[in-house]
Amino acid sequence: MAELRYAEALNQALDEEMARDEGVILLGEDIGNYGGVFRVTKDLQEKYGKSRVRDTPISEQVIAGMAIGASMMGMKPVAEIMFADFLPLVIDALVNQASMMNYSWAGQVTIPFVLRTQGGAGAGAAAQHSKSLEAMVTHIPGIKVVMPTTPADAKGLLKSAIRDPNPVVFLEHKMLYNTKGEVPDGEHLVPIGKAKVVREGDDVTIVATSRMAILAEEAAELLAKDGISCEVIDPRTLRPLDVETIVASVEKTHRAIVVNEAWRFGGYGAEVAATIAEMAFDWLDAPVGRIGIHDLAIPFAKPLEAAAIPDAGRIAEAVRETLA
Amino acid sequence: MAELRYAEALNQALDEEMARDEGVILLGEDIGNYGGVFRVTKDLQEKYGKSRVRDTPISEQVIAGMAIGASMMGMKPVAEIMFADFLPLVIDALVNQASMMNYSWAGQVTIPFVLRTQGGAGAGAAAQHSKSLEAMVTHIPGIKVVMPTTPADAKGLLKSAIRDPNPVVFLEHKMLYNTKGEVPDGEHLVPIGKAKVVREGDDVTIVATSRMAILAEEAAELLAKDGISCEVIDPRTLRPLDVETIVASVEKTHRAIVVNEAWRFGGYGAEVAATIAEMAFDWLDAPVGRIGIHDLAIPFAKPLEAAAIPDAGRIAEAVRETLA
Amino acid sequence: MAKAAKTNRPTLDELKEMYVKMVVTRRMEEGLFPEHRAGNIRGPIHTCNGQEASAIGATAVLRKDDLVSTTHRGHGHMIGKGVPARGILAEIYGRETGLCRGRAGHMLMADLENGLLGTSAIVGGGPPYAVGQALAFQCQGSDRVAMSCFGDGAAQNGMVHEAMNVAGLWKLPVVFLCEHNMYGLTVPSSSQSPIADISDRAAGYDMPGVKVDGNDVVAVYQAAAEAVARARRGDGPTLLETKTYRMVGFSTTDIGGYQPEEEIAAWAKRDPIKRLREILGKDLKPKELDAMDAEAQGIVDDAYEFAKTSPETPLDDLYVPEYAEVEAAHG
Amino acid sequence: MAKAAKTNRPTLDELKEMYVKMVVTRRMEEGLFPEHRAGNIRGPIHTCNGQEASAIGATAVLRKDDLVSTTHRGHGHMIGKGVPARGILAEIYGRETGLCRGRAGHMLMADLENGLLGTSAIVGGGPPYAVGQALAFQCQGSDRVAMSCFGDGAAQNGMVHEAMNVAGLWKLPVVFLCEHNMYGLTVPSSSQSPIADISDRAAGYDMPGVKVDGNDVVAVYQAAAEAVARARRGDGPTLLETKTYRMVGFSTTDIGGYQPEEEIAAWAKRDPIKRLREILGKDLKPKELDAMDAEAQGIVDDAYEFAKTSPETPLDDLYVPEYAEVEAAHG
Ligand SMILES: Cc1ncc(C[n+]2csc(CCOP(=O)(O)OP(=O)(O)O)c2C)c(N)n1
Ligand SMILES: Cc1ncc(C[n+]2csc(CCOP(=O)(O)OP(=O)(O)O)c2C)c(N)n1
Ligand SMILES: [Mg+2]
Ligand SMILES: [Mg+2]
Repeated sequence: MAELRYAEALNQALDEEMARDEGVILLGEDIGNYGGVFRVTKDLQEKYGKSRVRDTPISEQVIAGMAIGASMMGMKPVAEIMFADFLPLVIDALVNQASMMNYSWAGQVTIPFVLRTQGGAGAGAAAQHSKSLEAMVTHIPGIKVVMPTTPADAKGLLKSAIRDPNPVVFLEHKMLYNTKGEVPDGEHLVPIGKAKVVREGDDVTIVATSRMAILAEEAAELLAKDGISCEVIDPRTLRPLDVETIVASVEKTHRAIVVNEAWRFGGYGAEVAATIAEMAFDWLDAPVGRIGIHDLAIPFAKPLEAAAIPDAGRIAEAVRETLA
Repeated sequence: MAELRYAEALNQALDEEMARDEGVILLGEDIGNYGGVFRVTKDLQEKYGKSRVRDTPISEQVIAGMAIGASMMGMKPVAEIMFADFLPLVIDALVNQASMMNYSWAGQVTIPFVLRTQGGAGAGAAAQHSKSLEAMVTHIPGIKVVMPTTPADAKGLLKSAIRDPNPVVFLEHKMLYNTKGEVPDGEHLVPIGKAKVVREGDDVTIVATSRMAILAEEAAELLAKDGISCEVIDPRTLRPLDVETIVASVEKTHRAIVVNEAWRFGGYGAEVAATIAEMAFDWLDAPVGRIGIHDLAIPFAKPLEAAAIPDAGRIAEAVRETLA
Repeated sequence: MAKAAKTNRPTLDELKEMYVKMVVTRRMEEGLFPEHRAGNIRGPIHTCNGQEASAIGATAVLRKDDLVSTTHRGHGHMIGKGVPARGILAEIYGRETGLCRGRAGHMLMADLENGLLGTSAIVGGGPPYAVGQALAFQCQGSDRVAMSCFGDGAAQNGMVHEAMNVAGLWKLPVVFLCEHNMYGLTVPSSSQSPIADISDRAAGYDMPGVKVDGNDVVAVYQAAAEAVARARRGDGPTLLETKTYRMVGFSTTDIGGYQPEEEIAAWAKRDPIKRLREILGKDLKPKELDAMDAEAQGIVDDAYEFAKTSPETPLDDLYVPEYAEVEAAHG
Repeated sequence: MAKAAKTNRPTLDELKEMYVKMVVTRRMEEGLFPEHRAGNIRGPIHTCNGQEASAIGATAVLRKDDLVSTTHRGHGHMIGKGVPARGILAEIYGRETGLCRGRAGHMLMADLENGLLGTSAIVGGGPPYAVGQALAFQCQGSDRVAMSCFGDGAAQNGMVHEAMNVAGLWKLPVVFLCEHNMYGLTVPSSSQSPIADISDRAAGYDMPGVKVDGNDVVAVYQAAAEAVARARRGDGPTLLETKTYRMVGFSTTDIGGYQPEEEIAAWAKRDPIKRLREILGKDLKPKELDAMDAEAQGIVDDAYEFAKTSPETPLDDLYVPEYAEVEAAHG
């Protein structure tokens, strides 16, 4: 165990997997000599060479396409898309190519690549560099979508993602790279498809993804002072979703709030909320609450941006409302 | 009133709006001399000339980009993307450009273009030409999304879309182009943002989009024979959604089924189901049912494809289950 | 733009093999139209009628372990690469014995065994992953080559640009085969690109751009041989443009009317099969040529028979796991 | 690649105006770094330090009703196009008086009034809509011109390819200004493109490709004047490539270390402001030059003062209607 930053934990995962498997190669913009604009690929080009760690042109479509083609031929590419806001440029590759190959080609190939990116607001990066676009990838069958919150999960899930025979979209958060946590050394694998109960509680279940899971814990702390007991669940894997863990919790608490940093309308939170409302129907004592970022282009000015992003206060308020 | 095919109704809308407003121009692949692969732009190039009806290169990204730029400068472009499966290629233009300009630029510009496309399965066109990807556009703020089912709505909504000062994504269905219906002549405008109660009923509300609304009516016919009374609602506009009409119906029927041809997980149906479950919570006597296309790449072989697509039987079955 | 050198002349045996494959392609595709009209097969069907020399000549120089990826108009590349006509037709008929068990259909086939990997009907969607295949070969120190086939229309698509740029940059072992058949769907190439020759763009990616008569199978073979050899040597990609013509409509749903009669007539005179037959006629007797036609017809007849009598894909094929399985050791 | 003709020499007054604008840009941007370090402004800030001749020279030839669209590195284009420094800085400070009321921030500004429309920080995202603006002008029979600025890195992006192709095809009144500053973020252009000169690709779109010394404002002005005149005449687009150098890091978050010292030193000798000062020195007295520096500094000081003392954007700005309103008559 060592205390590592989230970015360092990811770097460690990449390093270990590259050492373990020669097929692992890295593709992306500024990931080589510079080590990535968020330092996730730091020192890896020096260690593994320019053939395995490649700075690409600013050509997102072919970055994704290359990951697909190379993975078909036995490599395990880990491609970085610098911002989740650029995911739209690779959705064709995901939904029209990667998603269908294993099924439509009747199992002749697997497509074991990982597409890493990072999203989220809070850095004053405005409308084109702050979005959470997970809904655009979680809708695609045949692709797994992972979204780690803690450094330990970041490492363990990335290692699992690299070893997975399916395409995995790996969603990081720019405001988490500097957060610290204990990370197990060496072979630490977090299974894809298992949610984590971050905090146990009885009165309400909060399902929250990525940075929102941390805010949900803060909200739970606040509420605990008033005797309100929250169970906080971090799905960690968005697709396939661990419905069982979530529904079991709601069967206990009878109430649920879903927090996802994306736009609320048509967001990933809608899937979680609809699923809870359906599967836990007989146990629910109140409508499932759903919180997202303000439903407009993300503004630049600090007060506007801050007001747009869900915070612990808003989560706590939603919990109080559901209990009212 | 005349009986027109859906494709003809769309053609009439384009024709009338082009006659009415010189700013309306058409952009797309094979829309000129050939009149569009689904014949929606038939004869319009001959009538309005090559400057206003332009065959573009096979460059979806710039088709959308041009619609944005031209609309900023006072034109009203109607761009055609041949298949909804190619929407991924224009999502960057929609989410990173069109979506933010009016708000982020503090109202200095409006972006009044229409992006027409068609989706849906049933024609044996397989995984890359059969998808329903509305979830990828309905998540985007600042953009309206319209999906007409009948020839009359196709005409009336397209005319409204062209006159709307916002970007509108207009989703047609390949299996509807040949369906016929009465279409009012001339100035027939269907308001964007208003759902249509297609059939009134008391026992259950079926919210169904596009071709699924027709199947829902068929299911309602079947069920009527057993004394089950279904209310069928066609939202027609997917964003902004007419929540009021839908919730009012569920307050009456106490039960709801949502039918959308897209993949169920993370699909547009999730938003509708979550909204009903939240807003009509106190009235619901059963979980909101949700039906989509089978959650895998759409297969080619006829029996497989047929089994993948929701049909009247499956809708009726879901209604029976919710009443059980 | 470099001229293809007149080296790498195909042997008589190679010419004969290409001839048979071209005729197989033609006959196989001709059979599809009546079958489509009769409702026995479905989906839009695109044929390469008139373009066989390009497809067969280019793929003839590939090894079995090389890859070819193609588009909606890919039957020639498949036959050229050695994919059995049986598997192709059974796929088009949606049968269990099809290359992809009927899941893919005619626009999306793949055949790993024979290096068809794969088909994409997203215009411009193939080159990015072909470049990825070539990247894998480069990383693996292998001398395999990936050939990426696409049309003149696709050349205007951004994905193709990105793919060619990175291939030129990294000197990847890929051959870009742009089959310039004068149309993208119904729109003439002159209304899609301001330049007549796509190969003129190759210099912008630091790779040779080679233009050949796409209806001359020998010329195509020679140019492709050079491009493949170059890629195999590690000297990087080539953009090979074959000038050819689509003798029939865009697909089975095409209502036609936009290809001028005179244009069709002029190209009919340059039919690539007729031309190869003439070349072969210098070495072979008419009877020998007829025997090759018969051989081709036999392959096609057998494949249709096979496809039509194969069982339909069972419904189970829909209810398979969404994901490839994670090996136990991995978790 | 055509050489820019030595015509269209800027007048002394024009040179003076460009000089002031270049200095305004430089001083304004220099002020941003300490302000960012102090936490007074936020978000990554990108400056065009060293590239002012390209930005100011190219935009100097535009009319007020022409449009310019730019990228994250757009301050020079803004100042060049007549956008007030006050509005730019107030936007960067997130104030109500900013060009976009603080909603856009430094990477996404627009100013309709002065023809800045707009800024996109999606690399390659600007050219497609600039081409659409030019399309509107063509449809409207107007002689307005759209100038689309982007970097050498952006040239590898598929959107830029699609935009240039259709512009060349339809002869749209657009000028593509590719500012080749040798880097795309931290990666040298030689690792992003296999060719050194992006303008070599222009022939592939049937448009002139012109390469000029981007640190020589006169050369840029002349080449841009020709390109704009051509577009205005209806003769279509030009790809104008300015060879220049980014003297500082990529942005305020850049940790540096990848631009070789000698490279920076060599380019420092070619500082475009110093060079223009020398040219002006032939006609003006040192005092006059100093006065221009002072004028520029005054503009910048005033703008900083304005920005810092402007009110913050009120929270109401978040709670505005999602859609532009439909006029009653419409439905
Ligand atoms: C991204 C995308 N846009 C449009 C289409 C529709 N479409 C299919 S084939 C085709 C024409 C392709 O032309 P070309 O590349 O020259 O190939 P050809 O059919 O001539 O072989 C078009 C527009 C598509 N399948 N994918
Ligand atoms: C589509 C996209 N990919 C990546 C980025 C991240 N990014 C921002 S600027 C930049 C480098 C751009 O290089 P260039 O076009 O040469 O412009 P310069 O910064 O040198 O002016 C990159 C990679 C982005 N903003 N958008
Ligand atoms: Mg073609
Ligand atoms: Mg640059």
